[in-house]
Amino acid sequence: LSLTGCRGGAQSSGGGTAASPGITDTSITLGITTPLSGATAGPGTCTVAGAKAYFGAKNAEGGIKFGDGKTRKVDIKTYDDAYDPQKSLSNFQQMVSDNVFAEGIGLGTPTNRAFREAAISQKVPQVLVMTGDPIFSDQKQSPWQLGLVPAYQNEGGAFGKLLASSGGTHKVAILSQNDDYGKGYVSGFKDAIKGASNISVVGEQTYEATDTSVDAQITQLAATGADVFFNAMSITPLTIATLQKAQQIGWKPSWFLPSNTSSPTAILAPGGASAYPGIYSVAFSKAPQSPEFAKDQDVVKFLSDLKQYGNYQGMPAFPHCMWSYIAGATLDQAFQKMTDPTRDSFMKALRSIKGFNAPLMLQGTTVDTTMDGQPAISSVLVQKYNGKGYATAQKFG
Amino acid sequence: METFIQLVVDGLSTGSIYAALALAIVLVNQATGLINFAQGGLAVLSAYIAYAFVQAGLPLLAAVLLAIVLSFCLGALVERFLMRRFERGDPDTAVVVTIGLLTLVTGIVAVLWGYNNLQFPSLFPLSSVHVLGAVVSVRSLATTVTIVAIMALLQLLFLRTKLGLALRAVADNPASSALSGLPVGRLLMVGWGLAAALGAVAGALVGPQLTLTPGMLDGALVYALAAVILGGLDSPIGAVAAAWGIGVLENLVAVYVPLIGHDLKIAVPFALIFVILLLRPQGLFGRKVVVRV
Amino acid sequence: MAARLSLSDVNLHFGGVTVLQDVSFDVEPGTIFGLVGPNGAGKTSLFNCISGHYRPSSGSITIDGTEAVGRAPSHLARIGLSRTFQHPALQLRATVLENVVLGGHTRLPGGPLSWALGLPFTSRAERGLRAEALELLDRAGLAWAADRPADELSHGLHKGIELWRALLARPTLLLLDEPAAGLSHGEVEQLIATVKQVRDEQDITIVIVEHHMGLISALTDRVVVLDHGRKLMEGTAAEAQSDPRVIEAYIGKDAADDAA
Amino acid sequence: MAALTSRRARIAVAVLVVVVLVAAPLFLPAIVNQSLVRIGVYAVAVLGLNIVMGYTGQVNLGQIFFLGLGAYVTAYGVTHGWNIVLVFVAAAVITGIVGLLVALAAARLGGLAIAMVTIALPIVGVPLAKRLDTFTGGSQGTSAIFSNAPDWSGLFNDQWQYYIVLLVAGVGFLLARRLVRGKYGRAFAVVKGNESVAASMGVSPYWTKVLAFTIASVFGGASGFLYMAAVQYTSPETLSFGHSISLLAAMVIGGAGSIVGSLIGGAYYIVVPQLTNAVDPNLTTISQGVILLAVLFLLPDGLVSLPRVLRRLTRRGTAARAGGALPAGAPSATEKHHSTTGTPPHHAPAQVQIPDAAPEAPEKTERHGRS
Amino acid sequence: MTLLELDHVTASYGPVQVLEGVSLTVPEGGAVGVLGANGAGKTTTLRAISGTVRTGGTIRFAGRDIRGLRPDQVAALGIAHVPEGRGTLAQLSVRENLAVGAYLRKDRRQIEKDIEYCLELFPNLRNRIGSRAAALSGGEQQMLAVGRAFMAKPKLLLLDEASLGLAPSTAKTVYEAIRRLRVDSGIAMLVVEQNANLAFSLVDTATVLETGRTVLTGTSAELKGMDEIRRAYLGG
Ligand SMILES: Nc1ncnc2c1ncn2[C@@H]1O[C@H](COP(=O)(O)OP(=O)(O)OP(=O)(O)O)[C@@H](O)[C@H]1O
Ligand SMILES: Nc1ncnc2c1ncn2[C@@H]1O[C@H](COP(=O)(O)OP(=O)(O)OP(=O)(O)O)[C@@H](O)[C@H]1O
Ligand SMILES: [Mg+2]
Ligand SMILES: [Mg+2]
Repeated sequence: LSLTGCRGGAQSSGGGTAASPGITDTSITLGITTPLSGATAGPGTCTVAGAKAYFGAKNAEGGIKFGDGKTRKVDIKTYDDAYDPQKSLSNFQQMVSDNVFAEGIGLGTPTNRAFREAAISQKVPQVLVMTGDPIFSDQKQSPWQLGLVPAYQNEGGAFGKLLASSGGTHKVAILSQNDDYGKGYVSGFKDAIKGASNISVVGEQTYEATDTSVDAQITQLAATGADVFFNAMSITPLTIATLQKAQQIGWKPSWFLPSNTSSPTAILAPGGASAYPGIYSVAFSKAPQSPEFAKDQDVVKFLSDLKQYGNYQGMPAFPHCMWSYIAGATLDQAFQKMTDPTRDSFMKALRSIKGFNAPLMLQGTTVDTTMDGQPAISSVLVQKYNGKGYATAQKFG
Repeated sequence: METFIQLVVDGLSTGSIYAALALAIVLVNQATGLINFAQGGLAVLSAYIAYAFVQAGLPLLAAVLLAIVLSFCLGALVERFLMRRFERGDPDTAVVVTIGLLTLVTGIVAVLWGYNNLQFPSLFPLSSVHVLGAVVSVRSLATTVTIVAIMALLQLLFLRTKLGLALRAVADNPASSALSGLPVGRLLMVGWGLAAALGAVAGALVGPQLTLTPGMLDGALVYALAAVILGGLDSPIGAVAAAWGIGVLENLVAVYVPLIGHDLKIAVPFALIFVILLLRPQGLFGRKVVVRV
Repeated sequence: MAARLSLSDVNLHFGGVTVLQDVSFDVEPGTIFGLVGPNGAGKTSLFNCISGHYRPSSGSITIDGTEAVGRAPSHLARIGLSRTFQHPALQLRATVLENVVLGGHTRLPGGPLSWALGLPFTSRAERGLRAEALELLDRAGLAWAADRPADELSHGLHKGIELWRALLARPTLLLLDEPAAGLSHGEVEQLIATVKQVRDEQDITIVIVEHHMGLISALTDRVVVLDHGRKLMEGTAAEAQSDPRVIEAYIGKDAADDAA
Repeated sequence: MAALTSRRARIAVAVLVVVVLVAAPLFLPAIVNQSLVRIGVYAVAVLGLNIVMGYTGQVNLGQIFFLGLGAYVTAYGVTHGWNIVLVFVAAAVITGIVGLLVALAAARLGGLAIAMVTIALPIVGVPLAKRLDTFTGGSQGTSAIFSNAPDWSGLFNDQWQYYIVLLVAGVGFLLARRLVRGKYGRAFAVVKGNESVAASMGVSPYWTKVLAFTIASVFGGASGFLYMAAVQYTSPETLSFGHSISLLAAMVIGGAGSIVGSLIGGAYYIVVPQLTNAVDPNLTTISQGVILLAVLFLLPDGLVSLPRVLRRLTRRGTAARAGGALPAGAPSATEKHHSTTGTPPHHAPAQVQIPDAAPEAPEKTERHGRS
Repeated sequence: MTLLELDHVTASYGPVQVLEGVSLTVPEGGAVGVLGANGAGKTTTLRAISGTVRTGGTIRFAGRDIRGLRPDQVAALGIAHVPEGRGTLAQLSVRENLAVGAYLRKDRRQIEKDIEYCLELFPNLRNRIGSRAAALSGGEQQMLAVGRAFMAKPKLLLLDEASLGLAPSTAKTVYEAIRRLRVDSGIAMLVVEQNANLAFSLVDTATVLETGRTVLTGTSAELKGMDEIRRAYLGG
């Protein structure tokens, strides 16, 4: 059965050192399917830009020295799926026909899920995908997959833990996006505060990613009198609007914001975040917008790579630019470790990275691909907004 | 009670976003008989144009005015060089052409300005005032006032001016209108131009709140269409009233009927539309289309 | 014999406007019945009431003894009522033949599934109906137009096609709304002959609205004159044309002679 | 005699087409088969849309909802181990019943009001699908695999899926083709054209709309089944409103009121994104907009009218010299319909010969746009 | 003085040519009839003049070549066309229809008076002044179409079966009004009319069309005397 899925099967799954498709002695081809149009095109564009920035710079240096001793350049093919599962599957099939060595870094839960089975049956790596859906890091269910970013649960959990350990009593209001993104954050948060008698959830609302306004939810939640607001929101303008709305109606709780909607320049400043006692977020990557990282070597190189090779002007508006850059570095590690030009060897190498502090990663976070059930990056740091950028928060308050 | 009032106020302010777009849809429908899916897209483009002027150093008001003028020309050109070919044909085709136009405009905006959110400066201060225990931002108050003013102007245009009469005549029956000497092509251009200019106003009004992205009005479009149909395709007053009604009703239902909640609240306006249209096919404020056998 | 069509006290209002007021008359089977009156008298509205397109505000309309008020027009069509429209309403993109065949809709057996499956009886029925329609067109000298889209024909011909479409339904009650409008004198003569022939060949009752008094005189057995929604008089065409009230309200004093 | 040979010729062509369709996947590369499979999926959906909208004139912005519903029913059936034929029947029937219920309500409304009711289907359908996560898997979606080639077939998955789609779509297209030709085709058309006339022909506009709408939803359900055969996964994104709009565009671009047009529409739906991706994945929106507008600008009646337009152009070409002397004016308001009528007009006895007309002067026609 | 001159005019709908050479003239202040069987090309001839169909040949109005002009340009020269069938703006009220008819006029005050004149001429319309045209009876719509053309105060009036669907007395009144218009204001007219009695009550000369060609032109009296014409158009 395994053979029938793909006529290239003999070539791709054959043992020994027969090279897999998409890899030659001088090059390797990666494919990315991600939304490059439609509502999620902003972060989608970033996923491509970051990867291109990383490998563009590497190629310019002459390429990457692989574990088999050959130096190869990395060729990236991108495909727009517009966040449509049917299209991402189609793109995957196209990649197979275009002889892509591995797929990865693409953004989106449904779009990645749509071809997960196909990738497994055709033994094509689908790695470092940008979704917090845990299924991609479950090695039994997803032998050819690996997630990149912390599961949404981890992010929510990190904040919950911080809050629970604060000692004080807090009433929490929750607003979450009505999908696995929002649900993941909320369940991680709730798991972490389970048993903490000092924390109570007093209001919980959802919104749709397509909504133009969530004023009503804010009004409703403000009425609960909560002093902590857990806002699991992935939409930039809505996040700004909530920051503005809450202070307008005089509700000034401490905030929690997810890693991808907590940009100091793009969101917090226009939202007037200084009005609140504290804005918390989680992060594992440095924020290039933060003044404290302005001179950071990683950040400086990243920004110049992004401009030169990622074809991306200005400051990244979404953290996905940084994340995919880190993904690039992680792949680089795997390449250096793979001893055969095969997908098998690649997966083995990819799963053996530990304690790798990739460029742009915050001190105290590392890439660890060896834990079953966890994505490549599972550790996050809770951060607190300091009016300009973020600083790691040791405790709540 | 306070929450209730605040929810109503919130609903009105959200409704105003829909209303801004709805008015433009009514205008183009009255002037060309078409439902224009690209209306939102054109408004977005106008907002970006205004943004570009601001970036170039123009004062905000001047930038917006200039964008309005440019949008008028753009609308007229779109009519002349694109829609003209389809106006005599199957209306379904024309609607699909507007869908294609929406796609194209979105694409152009994306290429020129990217998909990242851009902060559009507000014409009005960010402060807020207290009314009846509810907090109203000056911005949405001003937006609301502007929309009411536009609504009144449109109503006047259609019912009291020669131009309005000519626009309606052309939309009703271009062939017959031409026989009375109405320059059909030019009037259609004016109709599209006015709608695009109005779209520019709408874009400038909602831009600060939604922030600029190529698809910033996609979500509002469905609501605006719903408002137009509910209020009556030919009635500016109806469109605005329905948009507000939808905004308020949604909020109240979501909050006070927990079973529906915020995720399914969008079903409420549609259920309402269904019931109302069964009783009044022409919409709340619309005039009935008379069809005789 | 019971009346084929019987109206009693039919009233119709639109908003505040009274269109029909207490209209009553009977039409005997096999006759040709004329309905005349000034513009806006309510003739077409009366047709619409009979055919179910309008619902009278009050009153009763029976067709072969069964109440027609409140029935859908499509239901009435299925029980033998057929009509033409004052302003020809053809399927302009379809061919003339398709337009005429449409008239026979109620005569075709089978539901959507049988037709989708193309069961033999459906194709047989379709072929039969087409042949019949072609023959009708042929008789009318319109065979050349059969495969042309309807909108390529001139206005005058549309009226004829409507007539053939209505006839293909094999109605027992046929309502014709100004069939002669837009026809020249010679063409009206032809129309008169055709209608006569149809009446002689089939079990059919015909009600005609027409301003062409020549046609009314030549064809009708009885006429009702409507004025402002009321029945002004009922009688033969000759009686009507000499009735001073009718001349006053409708024909016009000096038009009486040259309107024929 | 001539009729007989032409009939034979037609049968021969049909047999040839069938043979090609059946044999093709054995020789085509996987990616082509996979594309054909997806084309089949959407062709069936567009076909359904065409019946209710192209033929019956009822604007339907909710077709994608039925595709999604069919996909969910299929996923549910497969994951619960139902027999696959039963799954297919359920996908079509359950969707049909939902469609019927919606239609019973919606068909009371006319015109754009129907559009509003149908627009609500995907709009409400998405959050509903998320809420009913015990059936739908919520926003993470649900996978169901039933369309991998069984060992005994000796086929690759893409080939096997192709045959599933060919079977279902083929039957669907044949049934639809028959349906729109005779009694019901005329009924659909007259309801689209003029409901009053329809009623007086004995065609109930209400029931005809309900019928067309229900058929459309059954086709939607069938396409949902095929979607699962092709994609093996579905999530709320499958039925998002935007796709409904794209389906509508695909229908018009293929050719509204045309069976073949539905197939072309399905192809358009699949091929254009692939094409634009190949050109430049960063410019897909703009290039899709350009393609859509360009196609409709050149062929307002859809791609299906291409052969007709070409034929007319070549005929024009030969007559151009003769006609060149004739100046152009504006065509009448009724002229718009002509290009859609297939048969060249027979000559009326009255019009002995009709010399070919002047070449269309587009810019002139443009200028005189209206009449 | 010739006001309108058609010389070997051809016309086609898409690829189908339906006028094969129509020639006629309308003198200033004159009234010319066009006769012909169904499909002879009468309507198309009028459309050729007002620019709603593609044409060839020569069409001159007041010494100016107007072939190829847009319909609204033709109208602006002072040609009003009562089209065949429903020529009204269906969803506009009766008053608005009349106002649209006067679109090109500037004399506001006179316009009100002319609307009043139309309502006197067609009392049916007065009762329905606020109704939409679509609600009117067939005859009332026809009256409105004629009224709209009157409102334009044209130099040349093109009438395509203006009596269609009118009650005999009303038809008479309308033709009487048209005749008065001609006498009072010197408006010239080209008249297509199946009711030959009405037609001949108005026109001085007439042209007979057959399959898109002029086959005969003559004065009313001449034509009335011809057997063929009598049989086809006049009866008896
Ligand atoms: N839109 C059209 N497309 C193609 N042919 C047309 C079109 N309209 C009219 N014709 C053809 O042109 C010819 C002349 O039509 P026209 O309407 O001018 O006739 P007419 O003399 O006014 O007839 P009637 O007395 O019936 O109104 C007819 O043969 C008709 O079939
Ligand atoms: N649907 C409607 N809405 C409003 N008024 C209507 C409607 N139908 C008919 N009327 C009015 O009823 C009156 C009678 O119209 P109807 O069409 O029956 O007249 P008619 O006798 O057929 O006249 P004609 O000879 O001119 O055709 C008219 O004044 C018309 O305006
Ligand atoms: Mg009538
Ligand atoms: Mg004519």
